[in-house]
Amino acid sequence: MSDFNIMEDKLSNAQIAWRAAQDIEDGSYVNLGIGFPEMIAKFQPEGRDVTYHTENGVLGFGKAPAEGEEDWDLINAGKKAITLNPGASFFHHADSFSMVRGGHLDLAVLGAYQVAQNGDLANWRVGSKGVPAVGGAMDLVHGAKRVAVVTDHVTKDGGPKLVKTCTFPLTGVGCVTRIYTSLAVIDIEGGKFILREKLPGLTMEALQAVTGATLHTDGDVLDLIVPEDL
Amino acid sequence: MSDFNIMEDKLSNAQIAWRAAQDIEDGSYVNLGIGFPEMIAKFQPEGRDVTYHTENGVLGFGKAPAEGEEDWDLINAGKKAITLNPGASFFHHADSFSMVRGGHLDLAVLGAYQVAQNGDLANWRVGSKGVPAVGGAMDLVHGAKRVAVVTDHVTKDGGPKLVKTCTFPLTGVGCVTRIYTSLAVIDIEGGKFILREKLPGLTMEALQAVTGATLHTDGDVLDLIVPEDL
Amino acid sequence: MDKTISTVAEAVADIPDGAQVMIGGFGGSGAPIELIHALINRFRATGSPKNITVINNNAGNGYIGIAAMIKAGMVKKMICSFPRSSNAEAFNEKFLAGEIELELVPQGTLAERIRAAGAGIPAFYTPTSFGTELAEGKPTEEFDGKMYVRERWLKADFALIKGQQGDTVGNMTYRMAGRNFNPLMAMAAAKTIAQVSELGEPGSIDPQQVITPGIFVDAIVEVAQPQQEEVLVRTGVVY
Amino acid sequence: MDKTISTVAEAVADIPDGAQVMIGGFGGSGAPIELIHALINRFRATGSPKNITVINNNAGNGYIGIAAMIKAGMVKKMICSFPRSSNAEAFNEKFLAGEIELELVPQGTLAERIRAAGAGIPAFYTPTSFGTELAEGKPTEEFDGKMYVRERWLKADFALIKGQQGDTVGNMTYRMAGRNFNPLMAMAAAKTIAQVSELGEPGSIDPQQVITPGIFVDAIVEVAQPQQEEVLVRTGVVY
Repeated sequence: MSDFNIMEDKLSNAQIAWRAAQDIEDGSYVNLGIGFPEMIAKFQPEGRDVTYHTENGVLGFGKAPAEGEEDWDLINAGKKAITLNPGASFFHHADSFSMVRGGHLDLAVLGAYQVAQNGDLANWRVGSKGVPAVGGAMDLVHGAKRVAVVTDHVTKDGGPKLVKTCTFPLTGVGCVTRIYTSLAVIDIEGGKFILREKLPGLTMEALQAVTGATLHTDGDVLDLIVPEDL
Repeated sequence: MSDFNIMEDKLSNAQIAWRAAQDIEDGSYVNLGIGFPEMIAKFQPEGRDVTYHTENGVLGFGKAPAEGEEDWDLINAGKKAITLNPGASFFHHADSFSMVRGGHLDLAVLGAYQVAQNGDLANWRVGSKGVPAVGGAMDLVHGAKRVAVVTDHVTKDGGPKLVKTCTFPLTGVGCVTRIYTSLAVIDIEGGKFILREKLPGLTMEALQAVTGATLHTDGDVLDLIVPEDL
Repeated sequence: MDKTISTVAEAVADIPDGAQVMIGGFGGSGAPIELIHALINRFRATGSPKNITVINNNAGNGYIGIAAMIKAGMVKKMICSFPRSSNAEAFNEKFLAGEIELELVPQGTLAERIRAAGAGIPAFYTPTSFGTELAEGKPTEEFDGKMYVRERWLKADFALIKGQQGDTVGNMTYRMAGRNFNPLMAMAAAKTIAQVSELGEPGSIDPQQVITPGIFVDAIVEVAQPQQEEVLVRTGVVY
Repeated sequence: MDKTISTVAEAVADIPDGAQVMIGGFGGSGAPIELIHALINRFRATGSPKNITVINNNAGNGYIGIAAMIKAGMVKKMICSFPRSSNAEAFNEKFLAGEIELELVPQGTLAERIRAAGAGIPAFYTPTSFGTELAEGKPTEEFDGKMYVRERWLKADFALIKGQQGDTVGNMTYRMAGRNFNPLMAMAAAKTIAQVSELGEPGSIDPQQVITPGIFVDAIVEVAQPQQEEVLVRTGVVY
């Protein structure tokens, strides 16, 4: 056990994205936040029919176009060029956020600076310096039936990102229901972190040591197993 | 003067509608209430380009189709068949009432049971009996830049419809800006009836006698002159 | 994600007793007659669903559609704007006999409450009905010197709607003024059931011309030659 | 009721100093570059309009469009959701130097506040931003056990928007994701000025396919080969 090095043996972002993708249900409507969460679409399991929403007003978009084939009127919320799948639709921003706020999405996945054990999320700014920018994050944390986070388990300095109480400015209160980290899969229920899966080489003690609030269990803790070549 | 008979020499509904039509400005967007107000469109003066709105989701409709040529998916708020003018558009009910409430209409014209000197309108029910029905009247009295009323000056019994305070259930508070009656044209300003025009044969005293609140003047009172053959 | 249902009977099979059901249409335009009649058939055959609350602009006309639902005794309550129509005996009789409840809502407020439900807006302020008996008991507030009434969202368990084109993933268009409440109700119900005149594959509707995106539609059934409520009323059809 | 204006310069000629101006677009899609540049030209030639408040999702990219307005010193304040972009030096420099104000609004709240202005809804409740610093000082309320923040409508004196097809009475369509904020801003401004790629006669757009009805548009100008903001940014164009 002692040979597990949290900074070296943790999952890559691609591996975290792969794990998150396994939980996306067939027939679901999903919004993937800009950046890291977008990577999840690449790992959508075969045979699952998933419709992706982007808050600038497109439902049913597909892969990025080949370089040079971009149409810059056809972009996602990250301002990257996209393509359309059959059955896509366009709509204005108020309708788009009606889909978000109105509870029509099955899943939203976001990145995080910090997640608290009560489900509070901080992911939009780390302090008062620089130019603040919020975008759709504060909307996306409300309304989707499930709000999940993908994140490294710890900061670059090794400090916890899963905490008792967020110290960074909040994006939303009590909104996160599941966290996919570089070490574990954790649900938030009743104001507690409930550990569902952890990397096989990692002890409970070691995981707890890099987590800022108590990890509870509720039934078996499964091995978090992902493809190695990601 | 004494030969003027208020019940016999008053304007017909068509004549009232004709007078109201003269004030519809070129280039304006107008909603005409179901029933009597709808008649105004027939008298739209030559050379004025007016776009009619109907709250069930059509802008830019035209005349009724010939009998037998009705398409019952193409109707107005009164559920009468209509036709489209070039440049028409369809939209859903929330967008339609956005046009109303959001101040996008230049003029709405409604009927009335009573209008009070402060602009209160009662036009949706006369008591507590029977089946109540409100439709779009309570919305239409808000938002249009001008809210006008067309009405007989008095009830069938000769009682005043222009009153100090409405006794029937209100449709809207302080909303009416001009009244076209069978005897006069009256503005509402600063909580007062301001007489603008009256039938030439009618004395001020006779008009005041059938009006339930004081008629004020502000400058000349013009003769209310309409085509006789309507 | 094929949302196609092959018959109107199957499409309405899981609406339970006591459900709150939005039904699209304004007068006869955009009224999903076949879905309504399928629901009446189920009630006649099984006694369910009963005690339904219906949300529509009107309260039915003639002896078909919502009027036939009321006549059949399935409807506990109407939430509507204009129940008084030229041919609304079915509702009128029950109402005057005290056998059906009525929540009367101004038309624009009805539309906005439904839209708010779909948009996740629990309450909003409107000038409509301020100072009238329809605002009694509702919070009021002044903004920029004008008074407004606070209204709540209006949700439903089911919506029955009618479109023109549809595709198997639920995208829809509407025919002319048949649009009316249909796209709003599609957003506001937990389950939206749509009938369309033409049902195609995904991609058969230009993405720019979709009026209701498929995310708002749960079940879609083709009714190729739909009946038109107004025509049925005018020809005296009794369902 | 011909709303056609023949040049972008004439279209923006009456925007005064201090105006609150909504500008459509999300990133480069749907951004009315020619209208913005016409406004910059006027400022460079006459010193007006200055002290403009701009409402847009972003705060400009590169050295064209809104970024060029900011660089030129015309903009007093930005009301936006995401000023921090990959290429937003124009805003960043002014902001960090304290030379431009910022009102930061969550994206969905920004859209809904604009829509509310167009719809005559002075205030509404949203779950968005509850418990965050962006809700500080705003009224909150519980509905059905959940907490919400009250937000006010957001109006403008002018809107500059970009469409695909237009007709002379102001009906419009949009090209793909270029729709974004454009139809909402058209509703919310006292005067809406639109540029479209194709300007036709009334009737040239199917009434069922109109996205913005002409009632929301006051002036319309054809820009047959509009520039695309993203392409300008990527090719390093400086206006």
